[in-house]
Amino acid sequence: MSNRILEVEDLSVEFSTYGGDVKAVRGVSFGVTRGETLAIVGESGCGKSVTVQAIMGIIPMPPGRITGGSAKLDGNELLGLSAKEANQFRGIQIGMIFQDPMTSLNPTMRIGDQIAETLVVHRHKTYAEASRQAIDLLEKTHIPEAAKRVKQYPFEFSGGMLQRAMIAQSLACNPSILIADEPTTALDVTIQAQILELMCELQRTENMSIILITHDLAVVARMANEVAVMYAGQIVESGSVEDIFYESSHPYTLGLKSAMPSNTGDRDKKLTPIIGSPPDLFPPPQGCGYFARCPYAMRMCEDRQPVNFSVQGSEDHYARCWLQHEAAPAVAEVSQNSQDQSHAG
Amino acid sequence: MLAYTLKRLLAGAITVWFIATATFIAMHQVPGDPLMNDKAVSAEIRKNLEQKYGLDKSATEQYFIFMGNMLRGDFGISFTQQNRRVNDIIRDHFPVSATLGLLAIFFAATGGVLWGALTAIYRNRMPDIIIMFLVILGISVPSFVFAALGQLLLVNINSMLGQSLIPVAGWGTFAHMLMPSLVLGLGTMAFLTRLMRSSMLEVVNEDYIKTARAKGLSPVRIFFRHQLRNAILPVITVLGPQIAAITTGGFVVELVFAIPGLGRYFVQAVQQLDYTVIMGTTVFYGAFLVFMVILVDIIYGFVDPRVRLE
Amino acid sequence: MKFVLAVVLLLLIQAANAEVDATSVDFKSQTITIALTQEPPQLNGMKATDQVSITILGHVMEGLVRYDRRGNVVPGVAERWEIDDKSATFWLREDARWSDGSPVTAHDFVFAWQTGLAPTTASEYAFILYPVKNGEAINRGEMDPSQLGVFAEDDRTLRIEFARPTGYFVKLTAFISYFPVREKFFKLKGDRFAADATDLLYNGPFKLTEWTHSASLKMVKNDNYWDRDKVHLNVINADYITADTRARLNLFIDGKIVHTRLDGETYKDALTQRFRIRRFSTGSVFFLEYNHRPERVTRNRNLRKAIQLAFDPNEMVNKVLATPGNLPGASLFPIWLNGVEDKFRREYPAPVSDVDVKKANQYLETAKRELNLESIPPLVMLSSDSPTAAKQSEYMQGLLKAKLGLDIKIDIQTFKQRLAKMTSGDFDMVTAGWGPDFDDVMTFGDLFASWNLNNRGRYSNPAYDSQVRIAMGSSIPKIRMDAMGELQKIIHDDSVVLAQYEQGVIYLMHPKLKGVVRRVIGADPDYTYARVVK
Amino acid sequence: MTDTTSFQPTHEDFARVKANLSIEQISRPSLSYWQDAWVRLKKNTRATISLYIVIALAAFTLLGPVFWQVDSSLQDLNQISQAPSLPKTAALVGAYKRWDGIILEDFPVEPEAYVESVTPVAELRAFEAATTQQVRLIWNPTVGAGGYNIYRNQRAPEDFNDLGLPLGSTYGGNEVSYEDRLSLESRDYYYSIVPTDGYDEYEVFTVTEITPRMIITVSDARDRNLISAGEEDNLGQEIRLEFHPFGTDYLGRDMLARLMEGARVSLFIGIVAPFIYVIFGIIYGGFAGYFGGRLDVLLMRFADFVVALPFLLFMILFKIAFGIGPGESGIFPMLVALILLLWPATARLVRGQVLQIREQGYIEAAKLLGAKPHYLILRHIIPNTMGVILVTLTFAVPAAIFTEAFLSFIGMGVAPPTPSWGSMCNEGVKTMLSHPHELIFPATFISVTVLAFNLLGDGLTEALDSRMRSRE
Repeated sequence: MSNRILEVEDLSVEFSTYGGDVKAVRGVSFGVTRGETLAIVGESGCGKSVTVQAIMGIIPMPPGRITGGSAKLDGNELLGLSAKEANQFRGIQIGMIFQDPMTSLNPTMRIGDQIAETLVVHRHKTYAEASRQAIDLLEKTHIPEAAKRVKQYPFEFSGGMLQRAMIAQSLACNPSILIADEPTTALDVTIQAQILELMCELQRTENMSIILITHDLAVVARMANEVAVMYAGQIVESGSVEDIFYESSHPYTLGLKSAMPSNTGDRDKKLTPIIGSPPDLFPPPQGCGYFARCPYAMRMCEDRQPVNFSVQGSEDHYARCWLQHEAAPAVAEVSQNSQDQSHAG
Repeated sequence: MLAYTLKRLLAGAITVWFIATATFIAMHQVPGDPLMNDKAVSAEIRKNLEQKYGLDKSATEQYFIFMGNMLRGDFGISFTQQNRRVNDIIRDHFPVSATLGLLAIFFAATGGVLWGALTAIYRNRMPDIIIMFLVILGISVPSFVFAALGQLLLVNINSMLGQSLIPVAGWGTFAHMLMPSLVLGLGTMAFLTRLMRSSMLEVVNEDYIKTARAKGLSPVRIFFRHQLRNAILPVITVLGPQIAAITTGGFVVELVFAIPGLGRYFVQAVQQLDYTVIMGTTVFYGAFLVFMVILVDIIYGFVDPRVRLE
Repeated sequence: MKFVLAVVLLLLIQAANAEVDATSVDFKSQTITIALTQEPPQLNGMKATDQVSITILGHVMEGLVRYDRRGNVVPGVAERWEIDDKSATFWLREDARWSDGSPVTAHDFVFAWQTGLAPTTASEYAFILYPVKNGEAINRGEMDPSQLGVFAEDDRTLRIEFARPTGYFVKLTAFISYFPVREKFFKLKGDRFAADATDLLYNGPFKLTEWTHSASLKMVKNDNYWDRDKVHLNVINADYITADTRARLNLFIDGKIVHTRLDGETYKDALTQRFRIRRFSTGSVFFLEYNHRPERVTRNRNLRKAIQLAFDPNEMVNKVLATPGNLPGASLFPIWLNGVEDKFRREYPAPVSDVDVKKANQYLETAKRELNLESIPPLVMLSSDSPTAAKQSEYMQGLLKAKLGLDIKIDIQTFKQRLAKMTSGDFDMVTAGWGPDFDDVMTFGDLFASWNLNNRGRYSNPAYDSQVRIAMGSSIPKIRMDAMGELQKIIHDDSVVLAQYEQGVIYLMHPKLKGVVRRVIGADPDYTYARVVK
Repeated sequence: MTDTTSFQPTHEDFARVKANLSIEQISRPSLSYWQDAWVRLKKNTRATISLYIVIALAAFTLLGPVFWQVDSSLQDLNQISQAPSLPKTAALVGAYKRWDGIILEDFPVEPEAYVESVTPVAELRAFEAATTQQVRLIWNPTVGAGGYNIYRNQRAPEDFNDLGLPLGSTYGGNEVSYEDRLSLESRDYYYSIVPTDGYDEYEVFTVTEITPRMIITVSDARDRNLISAGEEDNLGQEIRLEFHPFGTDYLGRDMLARLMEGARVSLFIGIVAPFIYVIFGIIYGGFAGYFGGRLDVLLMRFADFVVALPFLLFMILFKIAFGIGPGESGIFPMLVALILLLWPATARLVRGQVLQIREQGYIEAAKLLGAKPHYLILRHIIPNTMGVILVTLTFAVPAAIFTEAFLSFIGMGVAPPTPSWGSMCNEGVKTMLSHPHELIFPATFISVTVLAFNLLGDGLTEALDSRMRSRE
């Protein structure tokens, strides 16, 4: 497993609110392969961001609380570190970019200074040196007139440029992992493509791993090597991108797929939304979190947590669904509504 | 930038004119006679006094005469101190009030920012609770009580030390200024602390703070380089009016600590119905306030790059 | 950044001005430090009216005569004088000098008195010069100031013609309105005369060398003063200006000032500090003045009598004022006034009427009958905005309600508003006081004469007026005092005013400072003869 | 990874159930904005306590006088500036009788010749039983004296400079008595007599300790209904004086009653004034912000102008210009002045908020759906500015109370005998060392009120701020 640069085991995070504890992340495990991209997919509020923020140690505590699990970067534990210890990897080994570049940069600080700051702190450079390097970094992210741009403030940048600047900033110390938390959600489509292209390019040249958080399967298809589908604080299905798209084994993944517009030209295909909304996580559902929305729900799903089954004995394709139980009926036999014939029970 | 400043100054000038006119009207509506004194005077003497101060003319005439003189920067002669020009009074005493006020603002601002930041960091924990308790004590005790207590404290310190370390009252040296400006700044400090606290609490939850943490910056660095500067912005916006309020509102402190500031003249003039001093100080303070607000706005433009002065 | 620089600069300037903090007394240099209650509004003797100005002028100027430590008249600029019913002559001493070294001449007095009476000067104290012939007419603008009955026979002889016999004229010349002014200097300074330390010439024991407005004044021994050997102090620093008694006591405790007055509260702290507390009568009388205008119910004598019989000045002095030194009010004439040979009040004891609530209510009933009223409407008591005045008004309000069932509406007004209301007669009662301007019963006696502008209640009684005229028309003490004795009786019988108390104060004085004189009239406290002992 | 545990599902377990979306659980209670705010407020202990304090203050003000029926302006000159204590008793005595004192006929008024020193007076003693009505002292004359100074201290004098209060003097070596009536209390007094030569003192003195007995005259007792008709003749009997649980002030008025009445003034000014000017500010600011454009510029210029008026000066000018009639408390002019001068701050704040909200998507959406301006303002804009408004309101309360206190300090507050906490504080500062209760009570009330409103304001901010809510 030495090609796994990051190994997350059984991570759990809770938030205490005045209504009670919210179990936002419930025993999440995954690994990131060196030089490859892991995509974490799921709809809003399923715990994707909380998972990576917990790894980075930047969830607000209180009210947040990591209640269990481990995250090992090259074998070194990341969870439960002091701020000082955590700063030995944050920004150096793991860089992170956020969903909304407009609010994620300090509005009262020059772009160049914000990029340079990382170098000054971690690489002990002078501000002059760091600033020069910041220009290089901006150029690397294809920002024109970088020398002029470093002196500008965030409000003078467009959204796409800001995200490039964010990327430049996170790359400053050549991290081995880049966590991108919905990096394109706030951008318009053409810019999205550019940013994704940039990330792919940088991954190649810098030989980084990427954890890409998104709710957009199209982005997943384009970028990811491996995929983890999250629902209600759990990973419900994980596997290679091919496994997920062509061997979808969890009804939720199926649902996501059918809700995704296809660009293959099948104009007759109807888009089917997943009916309902995810369950509240306080208290978390007794059984399968997807039970209420699942078209294949079985009696046991209501009050029994599904086990993480290996899909057809695969080593890296798992699904957390009772349908994977050897005794379960095949989905196709009972399905009356399924429009997608590509999956197999 | 220049155009903006000029535009603001012009608007300010109109405001000052408004103030002058409103004060003039209000003052003349106030019952009572500025020329009356303890000893009654004969009708003849009275007539002479009225002539001397131009009170024999109609109110409209008086208004235009006053406005004309004001444009030339002349506020006339005081009614109570008959051989002092109002200009001299302002020139002699305003610097004292200003020094006291600026020092008070300095204490208030540094204290307010510091305590406010601390309470935000230790939100709902012991330091927060203690500081906020003190802050509320600070805003809930009238300034005249603080002034009296502050002075008493000095007396006790001095008598304990057996020498007069810090002057109990008076004006002149830096030591004289410490206690009065502290007392004067206390209320504002409390106010700024609260403002800073809530502003800081907002900043703490901003995305760019998350970014900074993800960048691996130390909490100290995040505090000074990212949180403080952004949180201080709302504090700066209120500073302008606060400076003016403190500089003009030092009456109680000036009285208790025997400080020759303009605040005493201001209140006395109102009580004594000293027309010229009332007009002079009001217009001057009004202009000062307007100027301070403009100044702070300009400074704000420097501190917050997003604000463009147009 | 400029802003910060400006702050720093201001602080530096202030710091540079720093003086070495000294203690309140210094034996070696014979220096003392005092606090003033307010900034002197004027140091022009012709126009000043307030106690602070009078005190400072009393140190830096000198009239024809002055008072000694025991309050007796002694030669000042004049070395001797003669006076009769028609005129007076003063011979000035040769060595009387202005602070610039030039001699003080008779012309300086003539100029000062003429200018003081000129209507253009608009002096409030002009009336005090009225005993000089034509003074009143000049002040009214009916005559030219040059026609004033005062003449410089030569540089050192001053002759005065009187408008009427004025036996106490010599005492008057110690007052600030009678101080000399050098014509040339006055005209040179114009509007600026007496506006600053350099805008005034001094002929008194001290001269003013520094005057930082609202902050401090400095008086230094005048080397040109003729009697300089009797002056021990070299410097009097007035470094503090505050009327706050608490602040002043704190300054005293801190050893910064030599003298402070105590009030009903601060004396308790002075006691715990074990300071020696002293007592002094200011010579002022405080009373409740009634409105005698026809439309007012207070015009009714029986109503006033009812209030008089319900009021116990002892209670006011002992429980409300509650500081030692105040005396229960019994008369308009305070006890310190001199009579024919002894004190006036010993020769003409004030009529007393003990508190008698029952009788008071009988008077009240009579009053209601006379006024044809079911009940007395609420009475308006005009009061100043000082805390003591408010306290006294509240006490009177409570008292009259409890004893007579009278409703009182207190009307607290700021200084000018109160004066305006007093003048226009917009009150039923007003708390007032009167301090002496000169050392004669007349300073109180003519207060309620029908022509006196300070008679704000417009009391008008031919009997009263005629007694005042008798006293004014004579210089024979017995005749004058008899007339004043009659006045005292009229005031009591007619209950013209309700005398409340004669003011006394308690104060602290630095134990090493000896010879400070407290005065009822003129500079008070008077440091002229004071000295610092070891 | 596959943990099948011991669980063996049966065929039953695999039975398909129809997804029933209606059973979707709502585990978080659904609350309206205000309900939710209320729940949050109740969760905040400090804010809840503050709320109770505010309610208690209201009860103190409104219901207090029902239970404590004491006239706040009634003066009890037998009990001036009393600290809080249990009820006191006093002996019943007859009316005060004038005493002419003792002047010896066989002793010279002035010494025949000046002497360097004299012996202290002998046999200084009380002439009759000392009471709080009067202490009458007599002593034996000393040869060479031309008069005597009488001093009184509250502890034994240490030396000649520590004799205490100079009560008075007698002028004559034969005047050997003095009557002290100066605010006597039932406590130990040390009287000293110093002989003088008529002007200056000889540095010798005689001390005696006297403790006056607390008394009340029959007429006073009758006036205050402390005795019934039959008891009048029982001179000397101990009767109970009026009870002042919070002590009395400088005219012997009941502090508790004054605090209650003062609360009415202070809270009236403190609540009504902000309430009115905040409402006015909302309307003004909402109007300006909603319609914007030139109207906005014009309205805001005017607000700027009012802000620039020197507050204190205009406050005083207004008060004088309104002309408080005699006997009026002056609350109303103060109220009007406060309202006229303080509204712009709220107006500016509300305008800023409205400008922000106006740009929000939901307003756009509502407009597209054909909502009329008044509907928009009432349904969408005002509720969303409510948080800021409430917070402003709670901060405005102490500000108004203070303004009143400050005006009292410079003698321009409410007219006596109407008390206010501010004016009581102002009186209390003067006596803070000798009678601290006169400062501590009103100051505590102000502090507690301000504290309560501040914490309540904090609680409301947190409860109403939707942004803070989303973070939890």
